[in-house]
Amino acid sequence: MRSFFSALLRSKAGLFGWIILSIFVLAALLAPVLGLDSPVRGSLSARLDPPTWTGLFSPGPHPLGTDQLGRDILSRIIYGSRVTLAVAAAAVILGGIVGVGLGIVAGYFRGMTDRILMRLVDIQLAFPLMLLALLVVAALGPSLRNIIIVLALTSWIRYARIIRGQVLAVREREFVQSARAIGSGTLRIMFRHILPNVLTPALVVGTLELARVIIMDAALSFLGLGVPPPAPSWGRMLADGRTYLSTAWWIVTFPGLAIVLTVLSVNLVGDWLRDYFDPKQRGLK
Amino acid sequence: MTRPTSATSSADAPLVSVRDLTKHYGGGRGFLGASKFAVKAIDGISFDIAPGETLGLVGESGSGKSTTGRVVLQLESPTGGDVLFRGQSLVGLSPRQLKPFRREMQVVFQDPYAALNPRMTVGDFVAEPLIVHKLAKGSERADRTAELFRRVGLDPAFMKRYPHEFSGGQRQRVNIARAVAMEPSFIVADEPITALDVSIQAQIVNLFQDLQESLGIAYLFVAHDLSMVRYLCHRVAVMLRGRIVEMAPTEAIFTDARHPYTRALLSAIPVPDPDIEANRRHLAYDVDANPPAPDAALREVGPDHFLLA
Amino acid sequence: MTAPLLEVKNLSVVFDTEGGTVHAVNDVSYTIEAGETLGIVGESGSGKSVHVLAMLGLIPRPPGRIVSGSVLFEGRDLLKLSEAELRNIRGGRIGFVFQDPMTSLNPVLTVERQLIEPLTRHEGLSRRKARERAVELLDLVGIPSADRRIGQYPHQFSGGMRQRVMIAIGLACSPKLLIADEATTALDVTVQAQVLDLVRDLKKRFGTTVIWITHDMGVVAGLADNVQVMYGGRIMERGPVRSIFKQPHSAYTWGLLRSLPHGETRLTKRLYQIPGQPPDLTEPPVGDPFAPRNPFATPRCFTETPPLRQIEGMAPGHQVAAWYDLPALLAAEQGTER
Amino acid sequence: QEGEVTIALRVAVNTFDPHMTGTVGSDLSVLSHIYPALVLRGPDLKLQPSLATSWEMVDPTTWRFKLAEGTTYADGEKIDAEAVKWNLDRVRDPKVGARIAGWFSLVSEVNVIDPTTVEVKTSAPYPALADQLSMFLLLPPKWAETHNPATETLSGGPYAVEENVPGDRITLKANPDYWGDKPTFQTVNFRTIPETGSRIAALLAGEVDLITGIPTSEIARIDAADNASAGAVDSTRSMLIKFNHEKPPMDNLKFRQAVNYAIDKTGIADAIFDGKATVSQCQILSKDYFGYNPELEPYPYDPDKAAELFAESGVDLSQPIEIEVPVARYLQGEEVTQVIASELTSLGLNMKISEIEFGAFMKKQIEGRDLAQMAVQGLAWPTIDADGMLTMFSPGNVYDYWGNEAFGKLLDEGRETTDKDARQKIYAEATKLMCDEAASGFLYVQPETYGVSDDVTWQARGDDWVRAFDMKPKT
Amino acid sequence: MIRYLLGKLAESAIAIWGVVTIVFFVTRILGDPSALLLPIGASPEEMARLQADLGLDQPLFLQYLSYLGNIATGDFGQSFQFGRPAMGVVLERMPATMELAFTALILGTLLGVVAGTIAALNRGRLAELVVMLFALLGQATPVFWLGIMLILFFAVDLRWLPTGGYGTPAHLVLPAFTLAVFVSASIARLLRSNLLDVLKEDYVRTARAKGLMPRVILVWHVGRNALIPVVTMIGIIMGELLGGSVVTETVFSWPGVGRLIIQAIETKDFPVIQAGVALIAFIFVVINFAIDLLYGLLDPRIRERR
Ligand SMILES: Nc1ncnc2c1ncn2[C@@H]1O[C@H](COP(=O)(O)OP(=O)(O)OP(=O)(O)O)[C@@H](O)[C@H]1O
Ligand SMILES: Nc1ncnc2c1ncn2[C@@H]1O[C@H](COP(=O)(O)OP(=O)(O)OP(=O)(O)O)[C@@H](O)[C@H]1O
Ligand SMILES: [Mg+2]
Ligand SMILES: [Mg+2]
Repeated sequence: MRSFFSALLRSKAGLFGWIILSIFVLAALLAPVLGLDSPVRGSLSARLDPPTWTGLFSPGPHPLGTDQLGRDILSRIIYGSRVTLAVAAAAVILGGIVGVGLGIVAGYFRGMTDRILMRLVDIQLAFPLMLLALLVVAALGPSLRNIIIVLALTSWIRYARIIRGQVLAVREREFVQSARAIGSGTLRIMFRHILPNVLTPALVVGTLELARVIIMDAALSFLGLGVPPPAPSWGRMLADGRTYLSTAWWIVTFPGLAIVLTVLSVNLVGDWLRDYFDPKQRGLK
Repeated sequence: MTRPTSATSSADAPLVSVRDLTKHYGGGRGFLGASKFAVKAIDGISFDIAPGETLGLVGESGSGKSTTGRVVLQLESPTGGDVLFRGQSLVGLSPRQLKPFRREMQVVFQDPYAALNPRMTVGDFVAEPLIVHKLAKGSERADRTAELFRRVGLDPAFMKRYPHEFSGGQRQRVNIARAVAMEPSFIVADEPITALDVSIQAQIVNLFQDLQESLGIAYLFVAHDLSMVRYLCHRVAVMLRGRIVEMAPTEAIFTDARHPYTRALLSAIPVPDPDIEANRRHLAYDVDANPPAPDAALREVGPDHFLLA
Repeated sequence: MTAPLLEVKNLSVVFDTEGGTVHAVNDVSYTIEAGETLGIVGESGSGKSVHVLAMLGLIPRPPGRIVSGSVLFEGRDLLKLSEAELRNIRGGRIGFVFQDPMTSLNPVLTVERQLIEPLTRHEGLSRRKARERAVELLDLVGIPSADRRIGQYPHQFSGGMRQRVMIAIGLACSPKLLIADEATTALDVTVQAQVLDLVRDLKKRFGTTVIWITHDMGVVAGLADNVQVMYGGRIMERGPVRSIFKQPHSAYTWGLLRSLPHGETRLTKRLYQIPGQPPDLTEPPVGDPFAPRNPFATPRCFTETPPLRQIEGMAPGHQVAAWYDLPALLAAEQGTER
Repeated sequence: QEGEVTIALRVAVNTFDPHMTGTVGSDLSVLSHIYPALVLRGPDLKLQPSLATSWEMVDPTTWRFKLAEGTTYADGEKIDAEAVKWNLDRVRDPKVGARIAGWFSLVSEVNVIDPTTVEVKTSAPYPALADQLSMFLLLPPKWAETHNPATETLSGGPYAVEENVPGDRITLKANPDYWGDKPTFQTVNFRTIPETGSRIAALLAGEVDLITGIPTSEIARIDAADNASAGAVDSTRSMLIKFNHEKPPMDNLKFRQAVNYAIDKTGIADAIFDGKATVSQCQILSKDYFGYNPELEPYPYDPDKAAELFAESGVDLSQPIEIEVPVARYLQGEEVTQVIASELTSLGLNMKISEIEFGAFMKKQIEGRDLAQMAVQGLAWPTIDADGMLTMFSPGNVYDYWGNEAFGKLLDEGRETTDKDARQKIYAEATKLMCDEAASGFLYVQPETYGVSDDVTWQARGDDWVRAFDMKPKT
Repeated sequence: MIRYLLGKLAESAIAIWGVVTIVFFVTRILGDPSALLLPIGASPEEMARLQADLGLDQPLFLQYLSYLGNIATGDFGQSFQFGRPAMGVVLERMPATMELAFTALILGTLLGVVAGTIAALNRGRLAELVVMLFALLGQATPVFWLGIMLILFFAVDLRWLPTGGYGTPAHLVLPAFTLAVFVSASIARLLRSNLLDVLKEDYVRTARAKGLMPRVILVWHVGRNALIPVVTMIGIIMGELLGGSVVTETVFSWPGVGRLIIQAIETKDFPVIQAGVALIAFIFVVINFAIDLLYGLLDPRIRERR
């Protein structure tokens, strides 16, 4: 743990990323105890109120303004971080587990297994992602769970492809042969020897995917198929607020900013983690 | 050759026997029946290794030395021929059936860094065979690992470190510690010193020798450096294009080489002596012009001295 | 005597890494006369590669940094030249041959393209002319049917042939100085022997000056006029090849030579091994870097860095950085053993 | 730019065959410039003569139409009684599979009396036939034998197609051989602009002259621009909360009434629609409908009363109640749903919103008969007659979840008589019954919003028609 | 080589088969289109008749078989909505999609390559920070948001360009740029990391040791090697652009296939969804075929392996 923090302190960018991300995660976790307005109930009389920055020390009732239904935007962003981060994380992790798993299996066994899995990837690649997402959501109905499934579905191939390529290289490394030579079982080789050595690229894909998934949720919301209300997701806020872009800029600007900051911090954290998990970078003696 | 009876000298029974081993890469069924070009990495080789013996394997690069090592260990299955360990055929065994043999046969690779898992502490890495074969648990495992570290001349305090924190010689020691963890009776050493600098080469070679003396390990020792081979090996086999062209006791090879390729090889060894080097003449051997004849077989030309003809 | 072809003075190079500053090359000075072949041997990580790369501005910067020194080549200080001026020298007056021919040749460009690049760059040859010259060069380094093979890609060549291509590139513009960094390490002995024959031949024909970096003492013995032994970023000893091999004055050189098997077999005796570990270059030891592993070390070795100098009884041109007199000590030891 | 007008459509024109589409807002609007209709509905929503100069109901099941003289398609083919008969027969021919066949399922026979007189017989009284025919465009019969009406057109109306870029735009040019009055504009462009914001941008950028379907909150912004203005009129679509009486607690009258009290309709109309929406008068008919009941008053917004009624209803308020709304179907429908849900939630109900795709919604409603307890829905009936509209609540109708026999009887009576006053009285009774029974949650009449450039004037209308002949250049 | 091509062809066929199969079954979960195709008030009998007309009353498996059979002859059936062959409807919209996709791809690749190169060559300097921030924003900005902003600024305020529509090059500028920003962001990131890796390669040192000009090294030695993974990426992006620019098409009223398919999904026009997705898959496969060959051009080792 100490090395974790000392490593963190050494990298300014990593620290910045962790701080931003922690703020979002903390805010999401603590949302109910922060004394915020309800994120789903608004007052029609407070519709489209602009942000009240009457000064830092006497903040008005809606520091970031209200939306088209008079709901407090700050509260929606904070509660929205629960939805958005949960959806994104779940989709990325789900896609990651499936993709990394299949990537390892394909790369390790090669041959027929590989060919079948890679054809699956081809099929999925040839299927326009956005359309697949739309079709599936339209077919299953937009629910939080279905959105996660769809996003994971569009995500696993990237992991699978990249991890497979890495595994093909790693499996030829001599330590894998050495593991076979001592009689290690297939599972042991795949998880103790190969997995840790392909985790870094998986991590990098993961951070890229997280950004993509958040944006994809926004695009699905734009087409009316995103996370269903009243759950406030950032993408949804952005999509719903788009018609008010020129009359009430704050409705879209703040959730947009939240997305940008999250993507930024996730990228920074991803870069940092890559270094952190690389023993070569860690303990340079 | 007379087969020694088990009653008299079981020690003389070969530990490892390789019979007409072949390994072809590629090939397979071609498209529309056309046969694809196949690399005959090894093309019918046979040899025995006695317990406690070191067989050196030398030859041009790409002649199939590493492949031989891998196939003998059943890390790859051969295209043809047989590998016997203590008289039992290993070919075609499932990984589960092979597992007991894995305890007996080990490998040390050329590049000590590539052979270590960069994401594992070296302690875990060395202890892995103990886990896989359920040889020791908990503190006993830690003790055994520490003992292994000491045996190869490493400080057990290094167990928690990662491979990149070691020098080349230390890394190779870690690999050797892992290989001897199960106290095998046979180790394939595939160019274990080529990647190391001279001062470290000596350390590793000495270590091999110590282990052989204390544990009675037999080695298949693959190398380019013939002077080390001469130092370490009891017998030497010379490979060319997937065939063994000459095999003999070490001194016989160095003093009485019969095959022109062996002679060319010997003549090319750089000698660390400017006086000798100044007057050296290298013999050339054009392999492309004189590949080993496909129908040739090993013939005994001297005591235990075989030649492909 | 005329001015030497290359004069390295007090060259020091460091790498700034997260784990601290690596002192890779420490105060290295030497000279090479035109036509001379210098063999450089030494511990892995002793700065052999870095110091030659630094001369031509080829180390990655950052993290690399040249802290001090000058490198006079034909009277000009390479370290003070601009990148553009250096470019004119690299590949032209000074040719390089790197170790691993697989990774040092660009896999996606034809051999022809890679070979004519220095020719069009430095000699201003037209593409056609350059190609003719390139074919000659390949011919020269002994690649059969060069005219046909020149259009192929590196992966279509065997290791030995690739290394010959590397040498051809190094020699393309008839450099005054050829620097070869472990140029034969990846080759098997028979191929290595052919490459070495080639270099010898070239030296004879063009009078090329050569710096040959290797681990293989045998190669040095066969190729070099002078030998330089490096350890811990320093030169430990340098001198004529015979003198170094026959009578090393540095304990490190002596250890190296002793660890080699000299035709003896396992039955005769164990190989000698240098005890201890190489130094940590982030905290270079004071004094003689080899002292902690040196059985002959004197107290002074631990406090004061010995200069490279000629001591009594040494062959001309033979210098050593040591506070002790190795031959004398060895003789004494032998005396006691008897 | 005299003589040219550009109209933005929300959806693309899919087919040129007027019998294969019932979509007024795009397909039929564009085609009505090209093909003649017997009657037209003017911007005042009253029927006007067009091809038919006059018409009468001869008896409750017989209609007679008198056609204009000398009317032809662009290739000279006559638009006569035979052509009308051919078209009505075509649309009813099962082999053709016309999508609008249902409009004319009561038509039993079409007789040509003379070249300019055509008689339509129905199997039962069909008072709305003339209204229905205002949406029926006539193809040239001879031409259609050799051409594919889905992709080709032959003008028989004021305009002819000049260019069609599928999915993007259709350009119409005035038809020089048109038998009626010369159209005002030489060129009419229809551009498809699905995204609301882009539609507004196109208007403000001066690229289009007429847009519809904008959020009411943008009206002020468009008005403020120097080249356009915007407004809203009541549409013929009533928004309501459809109750699923088959699922508890919606079978509970007090509960249903409580819901009606609990919703701040005026608040919604004022805040979400910027006062541009009209609160429904406790009925699903708007003022323009035949059968509208002017006597009814909306349930007032009275949360206390609502709370009381909820308590009296004896319904367990903690049970989850789902409210459905089709996605992107109604003007700000999702927002309204959220307001409704939040108002009901604040009275202690356990509301859950599901936004579902319209097709799935329809399937659930009609085939599955499995609507959630509540569903926000808009209803309009193209003939603007209580008959069609209210039928959707009469027992036996696929849309009905209420199952009120008395209501069904009233509607049957209404259909059997053709006397206007009698019908009016019957529908007044029916609407009152719906209101008292709180058969659904009555919300508001969806405003039809529009924006027009300052170059033209447009007579805003509450049905979906967008036609160049309702427009004039501003002088 | 022939063997390789035939193998590739078989793979492509499998991929397309997979796509048409998936799209068939997923569309069937969408439900019954008859309610949407008929005007309000249609009776259940009318719906049943329409279903029979559309062939949707048959057992699913039989529907699938006849669907596969028809596809084999290039027949994707009649569009429910348009009343004419679905493939015709889709093909009509294809030029618009291709025009937008290719322009965006080329523009985005150019932008991305320039940005990625600048970032890699200015490691640790301000230029890298700026470029990477730009790439990040490109990644984190939803396309519709950027699109609307561009429309408001360039079309409404400045009136330099049309707000949307299709036809002249002016119409193409904003949508292409919007997509290009997105494309360039991923390419810039990928290229930058590839360049940094390639710059460490031994052969780059060799090139420097030859005294080559930086431009030559960058283009010939570094660029070619770093571009190989970018080319794969371009293939994937192309797939995304062909079907996935739905949002851009909507914002800019661009009459492309993506929007058509969305419309078809909304109205459950199965034949159009199927034809559209199959066509996009086919084009994608063809493009990737071409990319495979391009690979060979870039990397002789790959050429050899065939
Ligand atoms: N997995 C493989 N697939 C195809 N060919 C292979 C494979 N492994 C080895 N070969 C080929 O088999 C031949 C023998 O290779 P091997 O590695 O055994 O040679 P070697 O004698 O160990 O060479 P070196 O001295 O360079 O290590 C070579 O031509 C090689 O290219
Ligand atoms: N890019 C770098 N960053 C950090 N340290 C470096 C870098 N390059 C070289 N070094 C360090 O510089 C020292 C000298 O390295 P150099 O490559 O010159 O050794 P060498 O004598 O050529 O060794 P070898 O025989 O293994 O090639 C080593 O300690 C090495 O770790
Ligand atoms: Mg080998
Ligand atoms: Mg080196």
